[in-house]
Amino acid sequence: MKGWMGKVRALFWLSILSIVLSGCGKENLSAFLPKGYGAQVSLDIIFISLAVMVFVFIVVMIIYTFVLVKFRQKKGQEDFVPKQTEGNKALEVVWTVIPILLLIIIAVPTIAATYDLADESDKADSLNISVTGNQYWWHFNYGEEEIQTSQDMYIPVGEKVYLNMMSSDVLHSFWVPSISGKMDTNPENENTMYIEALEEGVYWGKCAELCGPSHSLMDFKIVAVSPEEYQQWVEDMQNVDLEATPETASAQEGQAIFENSCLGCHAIGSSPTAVGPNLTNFGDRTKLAGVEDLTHENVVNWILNPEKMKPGNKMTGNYTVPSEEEAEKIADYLLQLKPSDVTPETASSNN
Amino acid sequence: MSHEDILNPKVMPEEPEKATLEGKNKFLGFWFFLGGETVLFASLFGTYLALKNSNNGGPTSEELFGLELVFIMTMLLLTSSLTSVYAMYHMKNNEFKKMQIWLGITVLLGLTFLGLEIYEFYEYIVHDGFTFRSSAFGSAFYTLVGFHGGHVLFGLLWIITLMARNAKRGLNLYNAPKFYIASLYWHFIDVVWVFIFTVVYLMGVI
Amino acid sequence: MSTTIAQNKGFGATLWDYLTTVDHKKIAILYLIGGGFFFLLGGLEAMAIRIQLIKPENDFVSAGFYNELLTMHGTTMIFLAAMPLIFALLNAVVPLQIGARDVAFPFLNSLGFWLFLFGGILLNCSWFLGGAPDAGWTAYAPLSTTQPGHGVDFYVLGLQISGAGTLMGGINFLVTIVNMRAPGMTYMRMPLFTWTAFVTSALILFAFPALTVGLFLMMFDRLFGSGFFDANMGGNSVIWEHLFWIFGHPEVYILILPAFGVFSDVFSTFSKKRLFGYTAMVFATVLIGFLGFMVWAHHMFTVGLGPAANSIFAVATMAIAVPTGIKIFNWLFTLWGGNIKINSAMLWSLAFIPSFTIGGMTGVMLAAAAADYQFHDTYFVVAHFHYVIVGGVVFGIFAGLHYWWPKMFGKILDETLGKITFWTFFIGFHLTFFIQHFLGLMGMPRRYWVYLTDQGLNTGNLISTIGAFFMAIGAIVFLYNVIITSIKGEKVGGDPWDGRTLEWSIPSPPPHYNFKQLPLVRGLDPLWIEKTEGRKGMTPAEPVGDIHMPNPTILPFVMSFGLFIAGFGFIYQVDDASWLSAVFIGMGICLGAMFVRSVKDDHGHHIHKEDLDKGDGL
Amino acid sequence: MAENTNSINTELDYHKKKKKEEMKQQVITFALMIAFTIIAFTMVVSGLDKLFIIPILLVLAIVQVIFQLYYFMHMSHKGHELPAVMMYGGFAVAFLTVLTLLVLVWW
Ligand code: HEA
Ligand code: HEA
Ligand code: HEC
Ligand code: CUA
Ligand SMILES: [Cu+2]
Repeated sequence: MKGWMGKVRALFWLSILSIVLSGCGKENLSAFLPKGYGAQVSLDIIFISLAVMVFVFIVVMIIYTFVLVKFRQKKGQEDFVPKQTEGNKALEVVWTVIPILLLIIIAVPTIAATYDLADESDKADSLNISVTGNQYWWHFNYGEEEIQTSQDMYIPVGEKVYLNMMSSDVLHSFWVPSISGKMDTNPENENTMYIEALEEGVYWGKCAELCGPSHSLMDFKIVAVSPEEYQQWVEDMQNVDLEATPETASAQEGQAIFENSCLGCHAIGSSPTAVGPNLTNFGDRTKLAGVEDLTHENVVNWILNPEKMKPGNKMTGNYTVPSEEEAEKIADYLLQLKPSDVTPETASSNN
Repeated sequence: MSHEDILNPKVMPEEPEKATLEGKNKFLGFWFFLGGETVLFASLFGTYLALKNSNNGGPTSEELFGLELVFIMTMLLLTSSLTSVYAMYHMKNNEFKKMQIWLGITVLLGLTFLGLEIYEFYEYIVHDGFTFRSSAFGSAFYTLVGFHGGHVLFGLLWIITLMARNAKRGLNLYNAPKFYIASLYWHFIDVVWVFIFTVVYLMGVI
Repeated sequence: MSTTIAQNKGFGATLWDYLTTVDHKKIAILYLIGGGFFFLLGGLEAMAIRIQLIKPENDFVSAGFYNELLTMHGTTMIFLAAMPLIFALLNAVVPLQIGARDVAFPFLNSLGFWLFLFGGILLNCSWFLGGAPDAGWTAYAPLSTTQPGHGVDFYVLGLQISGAGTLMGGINFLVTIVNMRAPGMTYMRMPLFTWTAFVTSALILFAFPALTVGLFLMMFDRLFGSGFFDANMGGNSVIWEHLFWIFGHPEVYILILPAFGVFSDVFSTFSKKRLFGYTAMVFATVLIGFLGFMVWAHHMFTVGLGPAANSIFAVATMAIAVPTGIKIFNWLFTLWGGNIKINSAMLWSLAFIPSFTIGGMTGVMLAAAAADYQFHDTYFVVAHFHYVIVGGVVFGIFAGLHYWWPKMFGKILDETLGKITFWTFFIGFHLTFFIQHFLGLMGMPRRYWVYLTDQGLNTGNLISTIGAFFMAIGAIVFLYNVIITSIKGEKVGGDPWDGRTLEWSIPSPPPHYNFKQLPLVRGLDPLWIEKTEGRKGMTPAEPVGDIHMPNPTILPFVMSFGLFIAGFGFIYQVDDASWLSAVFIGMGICLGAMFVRSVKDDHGHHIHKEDLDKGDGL
Repeated sequence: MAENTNSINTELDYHKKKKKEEMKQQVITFALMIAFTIIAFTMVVSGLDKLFIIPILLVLAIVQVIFQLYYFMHMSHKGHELPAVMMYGGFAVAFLTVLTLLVLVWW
């Protein structure tokens, strides 16, 4: 008996230890460290239900341990025949009624929270962003502001932002664990969800519905900045000068190549083209294609062979691959697309 | 019970379809199967109802459906239900010939029904250009009605096989359950049709 | 005709015997072999998954291949391993427990097995023919309907064929339990395993047709150009989700209920007590089955059904905790005051209680819709369902196999090896899956081919993979145990455990006809009643007489084989219309065999009472 | 022996009569079903209000199905308890299925 429990206990501590070692996960990614209203609400429900569960589990384990210690067959008693009890009405009522009560304790706040998180009463007065899930990237359309971006979504902190979500191909699911729970993007119905960041920061988002080979690489970010900075960003984005010529010669050449062979899919500015990500503020991206570091080398590698970074992506095979030189130039051009001073750094440095 | 008793019973019992254990098992098993079929058709009906307005620019149910043909088809199928009841009545009275005759009429009615259904589909496809691939509505329509049609076809083949196989040797305790459950199946097909003509056709034109 | 005699025949004759058998005990063995094989295969796929996830950004397998692995792991484990292994136990035990000589539909029973096997083989052929399905075991449209290649086609047709087999098996057990019970075996005297078999079969009857329809629609979309799930044609992909889960949720109770039945019988036998609260247990089983049909949308909380639907389904889901709790406590109080003997079968059963309780409780946490927005499609869900499936179903299968092995094969599995299997598997199981609860909330969605470095997910995944290796060792030791026992194990009598129910009143392995004379049942735990009154066996309810048995037949095998061929035809006719000939040939074989079956009378045969007396004493 | 045949005969007569009566009932049922069908079709042709017709159509369909099950398929007879349970089980699942597919698919 001792050994038995000992093993279980060792297991338990091993698990606890490893959790402590890794903390509660990475800041701005983990649902354990909520930085948004939805995540907060969900975590509260998680803790309420967890508390009830721990209580029930302890009760079960106490009876279980007692029974096993007390009634285990003793030496020489192999033939002992215990009393054949049929049941016990009172006990049975107890373990029917108490769980019902416990479930009510969970159910009531659950329903309240479910309705709370689906509230759309102030949708018309709030910032609305149309979110489109694509294999394997995210597109954000600020309809009223006439801004199109991809991969990084800028929002003002402390305000409700309504997301109207659709998919252009297969199912995806929009999930930023530290900001809010997830919501699927479907191809035929628009889903609405609101998010509200409580602190400035760059929050890591993930696609949570299997959508093909690069499902695990379909990351995106929410960049929550102060309302003033957000206004600034909006203005900068609205006033992007599409005619501006880049400073360096190589970037200028890059622009020419880009406009020749890439503009069919990638828009710069508020054009509605969205076959591929909008690259207006590409130079300010947190990551390349959602997951890779935004370095010159990586961008060149992407342009030359996107398949290597994201298997099955929809760019591969659908464009004329430039030479390495050309790619370098395009990278120069793309990386200097920095229309705004409000960047992910702004969000993280204010913290 | 020995083979002899089953194949050449001296007296036919009151409920020949349930006189043997095999018969009882078949009877019960088939009813359970019909319980499952209910869910099968419900899933098809649900899908149809969800997609019936998704005509994708193609013809709508109002434009397509005419009621005359459906009315005739309904009458045929309802009547075939009654004729199969007659057949079972005669089976219980151990009048094999009469049973065969009524089953024969049932089969004829069923065949006519099927013929009309094929004609209906043909009209939609050729004249209205409304096909399985036109729209989600088209897919759902042909799938639901086609599944029913497939059941009719299967039922007909089943009854015909039974009639032919046993034409010479008459009724016995071995084949009585088979006739009986075939008739249950036929009634169930009618049940499904009642919902089809109500939900698909009648509700489709109003 | 009994299995012992069969062993003395040549290999060819034995093979033919099994290909044509309609004996439920042999079909049980076939299911055991088939299900066991697919369990190892699914386990192998799981190991590949865990090895890929041992470290961040690993490239042990490619992204596309990973998706194939996880899809095939889930599909194989659920449809081709867990269900068939449960069918193995049902076939081996249920007719014996109700005092029947046979099942109601021996032919259908064998057809069900062959359909399962050929469906499973068809599905796995995809590995060698251009890639396995890769849209998850849930095959959500439109990913599944637009995936290039034939992988998902194999999924659709393989499951359609094996699903038909399962439906037949379900109807067979329903009718068997209703019509074939021995005299005196009333419903409320049936052992709980038989009760769970009954409810599980009813769930199969009502749940599988929804899957059948879903698979048909998906097949039409993929192979015949319809637009059910295609938004561009006005279709709606959510319909698939509903149809899948209308089937899928009852399916998980189809899996767990028989396991509950096993534990009920094992606990009662090895604590030498009758089951505590038998009536409540029966009632709870039925209630779980019933509620199981009203909760499916808890898999769809994030689909966007709206707060009203989410709340309703959340509360309905939570309600299932009540009957399940009733069961847990009744088991505990069956043990209470008993004379508890702990052997391998009992170890698995005892380990089930805490493991499944954890899994059930995370289930209730998932049911809280607002919390599920965080849990959904993360490793928390993976942890939940492995806790209930491995900690419930797999433990149940292991318990059942250890418990009934002597009945099926006449030999007891080696106890020492059994304990080694148990401890390695048990420890490995908790190591693998406990940590995954945290991984999920720390931001690891499921079905992820890689996770990134620096996201705090490395240690947890490493531990998880280590645990999986322990489980693999456990599984291998079990395999070794089976082999060594069949070579060296000692023969045991009909009642090695001091059993309580009817299956222990006949020899091990039972003769072809199970009961020489049908027993007279006088209460719950009929054999126990006779024992307490000083008798050694059951009192017969009839004089010795001729016994009627069904004839063996190859037709089920032929029919399934026909569908197998037609399956290939359906899949490849999109590429080349000449494959339609395979459809016609295959369907022709199948229908031809059906025709032979309906035209040729088959009255079975009799075993004469003079032949019965030849040495079948206990 | 003579007694025995006699009782069989009376029994047979009794059953014959019962079956005759049942047959009569079934013909009446059939007539009603035809009538219902005609009512349903004429109502639709007459172009009454949608909200008025649909519930009636559904009720008529359900009654017809009950007729089929209970009169034509004898579900009320002895020995049909379990078939009835299973059919109702099927209908319950069917109802939920149709309801959700109708209500929850487009929102
Ligand atoms: C054998 C299989 C099995 C079983 C038995 C269960 C049992 C339960 N499951 Fe689980 N579930 C799965 C297999 C199973 N599940 C699978 C495979 C999936 C994922 C599918 C996929 O997406 O791939 C899944 C997913 C799943 C989800 C969806 C998660 C998501 O995708 O977001 C939910 C949500 O509600 C859920 C809930 C439950 C509940 C409430 C139970 C209950 O039945 C549990 C009841 C038991 C207890 C609660 C413990 C004992 C009770 C007591 C001791 C009494 C007192 C208790 C209380 C008062 C709480 N399950
Ligand atoms: C009955 C159901 C069942 C069972 C028993 C298991 C058992 C296991 N499962 Fe599985 N699992 C599912 C059902 C099941 N699973 C389902 C439905 C999914 C979801 C799929 C989806 O998302 O679509 C899933 C998904 C799933 C994932 C998530 C994948 C992802 O989302 O990316 C993981 C990851 O750890 C996992 C691991 C395991 C492990 C380690 C075991 C272990 O318990 C396995 C133990 C067994 C063995 C290790 C066998 C050992 C034998 C050998 C190695 C010997 C082989 C040798 C010979 C052939 C001689 N499973
Ligand atoms: C067929 C349309 C198409 C063409 C043409 C195309 N791309 Fe792309 N591009 C995409 C898609 C789709 C993605 C998103 C890939 C992913 O993340 O899955 C993408 C992603 C990118 C990214 C990363 C975007 C980000 O937000 O991080 C860069 C950079 C890029 N493309 C550059 C180019 C360049 C340079 C060219 C021309 C040489 C080009 N693309 C041509 C479709 C296209
Ligand atoms: Cu998009 Cu996963
Ligand atoms: Cu579920």
